[in-house]
Order: sequence, then C-alpha cells, then structure tokens
Amino acid sequence: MQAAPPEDSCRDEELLACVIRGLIGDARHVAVGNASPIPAAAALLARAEGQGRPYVSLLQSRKHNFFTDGGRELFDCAGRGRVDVFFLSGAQIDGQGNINLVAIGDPARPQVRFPGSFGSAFLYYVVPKVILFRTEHSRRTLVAKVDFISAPGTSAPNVYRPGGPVALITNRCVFLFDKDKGRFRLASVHPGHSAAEIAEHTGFAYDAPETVGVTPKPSVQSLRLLRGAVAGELAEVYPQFTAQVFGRRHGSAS
Amino acid sequence: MQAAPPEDSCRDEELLACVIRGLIGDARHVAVGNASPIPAAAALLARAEGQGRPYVSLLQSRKHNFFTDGGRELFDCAGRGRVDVFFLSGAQIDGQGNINLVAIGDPARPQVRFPGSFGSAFLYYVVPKVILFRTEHSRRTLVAKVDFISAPGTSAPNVYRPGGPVALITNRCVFLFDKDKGRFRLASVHPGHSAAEIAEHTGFAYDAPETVGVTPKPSVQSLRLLRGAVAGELAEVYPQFTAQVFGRRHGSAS
Amino acid sequence: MPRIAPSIEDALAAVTDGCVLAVAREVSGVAMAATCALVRRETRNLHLIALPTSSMQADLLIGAGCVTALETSAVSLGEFGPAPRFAAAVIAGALRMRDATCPALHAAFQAGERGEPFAPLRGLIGSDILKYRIDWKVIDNPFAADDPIVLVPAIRPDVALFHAPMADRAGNVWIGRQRELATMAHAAEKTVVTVERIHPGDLLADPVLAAGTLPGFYIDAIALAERGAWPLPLPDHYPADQEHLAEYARLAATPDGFARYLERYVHASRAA
Amino acid sequence: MPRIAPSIEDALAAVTDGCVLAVAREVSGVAMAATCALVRRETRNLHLIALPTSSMQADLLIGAGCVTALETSAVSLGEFGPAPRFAAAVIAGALRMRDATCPALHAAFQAGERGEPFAPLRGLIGSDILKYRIDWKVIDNPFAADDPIVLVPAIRPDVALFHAPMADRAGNVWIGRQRELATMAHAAEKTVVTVERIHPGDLLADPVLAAGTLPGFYIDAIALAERGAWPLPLPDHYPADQEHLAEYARLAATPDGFARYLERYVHASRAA
Repeated sequence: MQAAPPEDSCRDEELLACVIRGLIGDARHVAVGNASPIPAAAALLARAEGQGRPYVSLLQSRKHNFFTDGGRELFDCAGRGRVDVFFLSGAQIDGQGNINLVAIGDPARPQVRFPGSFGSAFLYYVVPKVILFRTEHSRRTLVAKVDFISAPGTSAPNVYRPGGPVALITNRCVFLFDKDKGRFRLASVHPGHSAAEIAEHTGFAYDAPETVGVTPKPSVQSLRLLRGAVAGELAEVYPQFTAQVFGRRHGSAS
Repeated sequence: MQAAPPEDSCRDEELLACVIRGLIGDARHVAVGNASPIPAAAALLARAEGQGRPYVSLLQSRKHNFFTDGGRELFDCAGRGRVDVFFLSGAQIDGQGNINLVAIGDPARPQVRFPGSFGSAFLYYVVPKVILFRTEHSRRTLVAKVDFISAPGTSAPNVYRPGGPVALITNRCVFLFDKDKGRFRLASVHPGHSAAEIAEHTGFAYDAPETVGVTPKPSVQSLRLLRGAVAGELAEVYPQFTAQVFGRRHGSAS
Repeated sequence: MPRIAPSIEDALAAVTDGCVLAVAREVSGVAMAATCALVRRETRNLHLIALPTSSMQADLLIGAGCVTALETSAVSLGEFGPAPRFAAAVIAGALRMRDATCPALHAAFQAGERGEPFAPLRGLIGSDILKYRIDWKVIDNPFAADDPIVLVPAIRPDVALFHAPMADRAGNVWIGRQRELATMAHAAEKTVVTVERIHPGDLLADPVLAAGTLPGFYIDAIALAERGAWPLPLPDHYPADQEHLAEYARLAATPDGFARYLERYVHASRAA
Repeated sequence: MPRIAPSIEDALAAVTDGCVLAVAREVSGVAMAATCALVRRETRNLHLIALPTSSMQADLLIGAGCVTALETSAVSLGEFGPAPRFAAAVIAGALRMRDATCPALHAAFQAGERGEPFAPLRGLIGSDILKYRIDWKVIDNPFAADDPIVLVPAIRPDVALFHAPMADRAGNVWIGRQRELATMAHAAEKTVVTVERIHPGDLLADPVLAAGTLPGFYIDAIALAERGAWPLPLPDHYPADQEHLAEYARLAATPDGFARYLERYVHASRAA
C-alpha cells in the first residue's frame, strides 16, 4: 500500500479518470460494466461533483446499482433511452471504431479466443455516449481492421442508432470520434507523451491537428474528491485497485 | 341463507359444476377468470378429487393463485402451454363457436356496449380446453352469427392454434364442439329439459343425435366434496354465491 | 431524484391535458384519490390506456369528460355490472375506442419497456379486434413456413399513474408482486405514484424488500394518499368498499345520478 | 408439486445427456455443487445456454468434456482472467459456438417465457455476431419505412438450473431481485434448483416474500446444497472464494492442471 501522491502531481489512473469525467459531462445516468475501475471512478467523481446527479450504476456493485428487474434491466434502460453514458473496450479496436471482443483469426477456429461480446452489440448502438477505454495503446490493440466486429463504430443511415462512440481513451492519449467521417481524431496527448509516439504505436489511420495539445491535469478539487469520497465508494467494488491507486482500503476512514 | 338440499337432489349450480368437472378431466393447471363461481367450483372440485392435482388459479383470489410476475403471468403461462383448461363466456355465442364480448351493432356506434374482450382473443387460441359457459340459454345469447368476433371458434389451418373450444354449457344442456366441422353437437340435456326446448331456444344450427341423453346427476361423493371442502374454499372469492348455493359462509366450520 | 410532493394535486403536474395516461388494473393498485383530483382539476382530452383493464377509474374519468380516447381490454364494474359511463360514451360515439386483448397490452408495454418497436403475439387472427386495430400488423413468421403472426406496436405512455403501499424518501416504491407496475413505469416517460405511507428506511437496502421495489430512478413524483385506492381495493392492505361501489354503480347508471355522485364524493372531498 | 429430492444427484435426473441446459450468470446464483455432480456423473453432449454469460461453471463443464455446444455472450473468470478451458476448446474447434450479446439472450428467453416464436432486438446490424448467427433474421420493421431490425428466435431450454437462497416445502423458491431466474424457469421445460435452506413457512403466504418468489408450479426438483454456489458468490449471502478462484484459474490454464483440479475438488467431494 502506497501513500497517495501530493496534490500537485497525479497518477495515470487519476488523470484518465478525470479525462473521462470531463467526457461524461452532464448526464442523468452513467452505467459502468464489469472490471472497469477507472470509468467507475470517473462516474462516481461526476456524481460527487454533481451532488447526486448522475445516477451511477456499477454493475458489479450491490450498493451502487438500483436494478431490481434482473439482468435485463440495464439493457431495457438503455434501449428505452435511459442510459446516457456507457464504457466499452476491445481486445482490438480499429480506426472505424469497430470493437472486437471475440477472437483473433477465423472465429470458428481462432488463434486466440476472448471472453465474448457481452452487451456491446446492443449498447454500442443505443447509448448516446459510449466512451471506449483501453489502457494498452499499441499496434496489437489499436489495429487497422478488427478480426471480428463485436459491434461496429458506425452504421448505415437506415440503421436505428441513437448511440455510438464519442471518444477512445488510452494510456497515451485521447481520441475523439467523428461520427460523420467514421474516424478518430487525436484530441490530446497525456503529459509526457508525444504525437510522434502516438503515430508509432497506433495501427489505424486517424486525423490529427498540426499541433496537438496536452491532456489537462485534474484540478486540485477533482483530485481531492477522487482521493476522498470517490475512493471510499470505489473500494466496495474494487478493493485492490483502490488500495493500489489511492492507498485506501474498504471501510477505512476518509 | 338456505340449507343445502339433501344428497339425493342437487341444485342447478351443482349439476353444472359437476358437468364442468367431468369436462376438465385430468389436467395439470386449470385457470378461472373473474366472475365465474361455477367454473371455479368445478376446478376446486377437480383438485379435491385429484388430491392436489390440478393446480387451480382463481384470478380473483390471493390464496388460490400462485402468480408473482404480475398480470402477464397467466398469459405467459398459457402461451407457453402451461394452462390446460380455461373458461370463457360471451354476450353472444354463435354456432361456429365465435364469442362476442364487445358490442351489439356497429362497434363504432353500437346499440349495446359490453365490457370488452379481456384475454379471450389470445387464450381461446392457446389453451387446449376452453369450456364456454353461459347460463342464459336463449336466442338472444346463442345466435346464428355474433355481431363482433372477440375471438373465433376455429381458425384457418395455417393459423397457430393449439387451443379452442371443447364444449358449451348452459342452464339447459351440454354442447360439445366438433373442431373439424366447426359446429356444436348437443351432448345431453339437463334433467327436466328436452331436445325440443333446446331447438326452440337456440339461435344457431347444431348437430344432435336422434335421441339425446340426460346430463348425469352428480355422484353423492362429488356432491359431498362440493358442499364441504370446495364450498369452504370458494367462499373466499365468492362469499355471496357460496352462501346462496351451499348455505356456507367464509370462515364457517365445515 | 423524485420528490415527495406536498399534495396529490402537485404530484399530478405531469398529467397534462391531452397526454397519454397509463393506469393499472383493479388488483394492482389504482390511484383513485389522484383520479378524483384529475376530475376536480377538469383534466381534458386524456388518451387513457389501461394495463390491461379498468373498472371504476376509467368509468369515472370518462363520465367526468376527461377522456377522448381509450385503449383497454375491458371496462367493467365486475359484480356490480357493466361500467355505465363507459358504455354510454361508446354508444354516444363520444370516445375513440381501441379495443385490445389483455396480453396485447402486456406485450406492447413490455416492448415499450425494452425500447423495441413492437412485440409479436399469437392469437388474434380472425378476430374483429384485429380487424379494427389498423395500427396492428400481421407478418409471416420468418422462422416458419406459412405462419402468420400479429405484431403490436410498443406503448410508451407520457405518464403512468398508480397507487402503491409505500415509498421511501429516495422515491423507491414498493410494488410487491404487481410486476406490471414496473413494466408500466419502465415504458412510460414519467411515472406518478400515490402511496399509503412513507417507509422510514431505504427499500433497496434490504434484499427482501428490494425484490418488490420499483427504483426511484423511474419515478417523477410521489404523493402521500392514505387509502388512496378507495373505494377500490389495495391488495393485501384493504378490500374494496362494496357498499360504496354498489352506490356508484347505481348512481352512475344515469347522467344525473353520476353528477350527484361527483358532487357528493369527488368535488366535496376538495373541502374535506 | 415439485419434490425436495434426497440428493443433488437425484434432483439432476432431468439433466440428461444431450439436453439443452440453461444456466445463470454469476451474480444470479450459479448451481456449482450441482455442476460438480454433473461432471462426476460424466454428463455428455450438453447444449449449454448461459443467461447471458457464464464464468467458472461453463469453463468447468467444458473442460470436463460435458459440453458440445455453447450459446453465450461471454465466458470469463473476471478479474482472474480469461476462461482457459473455454478458450482452449474453442481454439481446438471442440465446441459448437453460438456467440450472442446479452440482451439477445434476455429477449430470446422472454420470448420463450411468453410462448412467442421470436423477439425483436435493436443493435446487431453490421456486427459479425449477426453474420455468424444464421438462425437470427433481419426483417423490415413494418411500423416504419426502411428500418431493418433483427429478430431472435425464442429459447425454450429443456432444463434450467440455478442456485437460490431458499425454497419452501411446496417447492416455491425465493429468488429476490434475480428476476431473470423466473424468466429462465418460465421459458424452460423443466427447472432444477439447489437451495441453501428450506424455509419453514409458505413463501407465497407473506406478500413481502412472495414478491421475490418463483412459484413451485414451475419447479421440477429441488435439492438442498448448503454453500451450493461455492466458490462463486451467492449475492447477499456469501462472497466469492477469491483464493479458490485464483487456484482454479491457475490450475485450469493447462489440461494437466485442470485434471488435478477435478481430482482434488470435484471427484474428491463425492467421498466427502
């Protein structure tokens, strides 16, 4: 267990959580799937800053999860337009925003098999703001074309699609997704990273401004909330992550 | 409150309940809709005789009703093939087994408006044994052609229809329904009634044997159960009916 | 977060003239006190949808001139006979009727809950219900040969209104076995609930209570209304007021009698 | 009426070789003790359907050679990584895979519950999931112009199997908020349940308990299995056994290790 860093510096996880919190913006309901501690921290931060708004559903949590209609309720909510923000990842993500959660190679006899698509092939279509999150930023994960489309980044104009990707966050940078072009645009590189490095480690083509900005560091206020109230809530679902990043344990005084 | 008649005679309601109990035969689940005390008595009699089988769902009852998934559960059960016997009635019933629960005249500007079709336009199709029950046997109720088909007696061969009518019980007689012909056949007349009387008071054409039998009277054993255990259970849902027919009140000792 | 409104009238702000209002069947919890408030407020042009049937609530709203269109599987006063104001309005051509059948309404609300455009339903083919429901479609089941099946479009009412045993301060509402109330709220844009009492704790904190709880997430306004289903029953809490219902049936049989009923029991209760 | 079976093995009689078996997701109550009994019994050729995902249960059954076909939205050991026996079987071509997405499975079970042949589902169009699911159809939504939509066929498994906190002697099972367990049982031909304990009273008699109860009408066999979800969690009752799951993940990474796991924890428990 490490002590949290001082307020004038921040950990990578904290930076990413604050970037995501900014992308969440004003929302009524943010849902977070399994094994997503950084998006969960961002959603709880949004609620701490919004004084109770948005509703946050952490699917692994009993406490931060109001569902009482079984496993379908998240999807019913989303289909009915009641999930504003969701997070997805991909074993592969390509430049058109397609995500692959299934396999490398022929899916009938793959070289590698991943767990599966979960709810992505529905949620990616109906949740207005889907934030893609993949910390490993490499040519292995960010590819020209995914081997299997669990869910596509864009759809033909006649396909019902109120939702889709708005951004892709990695450990190196922030891409925003241009829905009309069906392409990513480099929005900022995280402190200590460079545009050239992004180009080197990204397997897909993307747009970029001539000079790319640096991802802004979290405000002191956000960091305080993150390390205080948010870490306390997060520890219920992600005890190891919370202890490691925030030096906090579930049930410890704030 | 009247005393129950002696065991060698029986009331009309008892006769009808025992006729219906015979039609129920062996079933796993008999469901009974609202305002149907005689079918309810028949279903409870079947259970008393079957020592716990069939399950009986009285939709107005809390006790005799296992549903916990809301108002849709009866229909889900029926659609999934889990309701073996149901009862329907009609403001009008015609010779093809069509029932009308909606209106007399043009339904947009009717002369008479009835409550509506309830679940009939589904249950009549999917419940294998639907027993039609209409005590008033007259040319007003049993007509050549209903003014509005809430649910038809038969369907074209390509229409999914595992269910449909098997019989029509009135205060005068028992008709059985011939599914292939789409017609009723007079099966028996109740004691004190005659085939000529049936012809006089029935507005639709039907088949009849040359000599028609008399509806058999309930056995002493059935009457005992009906007036004993069944009346006791029935009183929860139909206190007035039970008091009137069986001389029993809810909660009175058996 | 939904608010506990200071009054029933206040909670009913969402029920505007001309809105599509979904209401519950008699055994699920009918918001009768709120219904009387809608009559007093002279609400107009409601498109009423009963899931899947109604009794005195629809009859009262129709008799009081609040309803322009009605979708239901039936309106009946049960053992007190037909619903007289409903029948009179239909006969007079004063009501745009959409006759349905119970499972069609359940299926349509479930489609609304899921955000899907329609739901399939067996039965119906060859009925006059289907004949008059030009908004329903028949397709060939693509999973079988020569197998026609009805599709009913989703229902997404503007407001769902019902009465329940209790709510907590976070707006969670305990509905128990009446699962169609959850479906109704999920399908509706807004949900207004009256309750017998406020539960002091958090209904979602106890797994046993949570199993019967509709989360406050779906609720827009709650008002306290003790015996708020009266004279209809609130299952497991109080039975129907048989005498009062008999009186209603008797009075509502004529326009004059219905006017006297309103005067005596609906308008008078404003002062009470 | 369902019977309280004398043993888990006895309750599992309905799970025959080659049957279509539906199982629950990890947070709903996974019948792990029963799963081990199926492995010990050398059950073969199961067509396993997870509603909508599975973790160690599917991995164990696949590794033990019980499964021929699998329909699921995912199999994963969560924070303990990928499901190794599942991945190995897919890579070896030893499993007929039907990749789905969670709401498609929920919708298909709901269609099964309702006895309808299919359910519509948004999304999916343009995905490779749809491309490989030749049993799914795309139609034009008849309620709109130029609006393709996917229909998924109903799922009606032969047997549904899950673990729950309690049952009563009439076979009613308390499932609480895990409503998809009711849907699963409604859709299935038969349902087998293991429970932590027998509730002494009638679960349907108390309205608060009844709200979370699946009626015995749907249940074919019940067996007592204390800590029957172990090493997976039973929500609100006990957490996952993290150490054991870590050990499983470690051992199951190789065929030899998996065989040692079976020997140590599955076959050994027969004697215990």
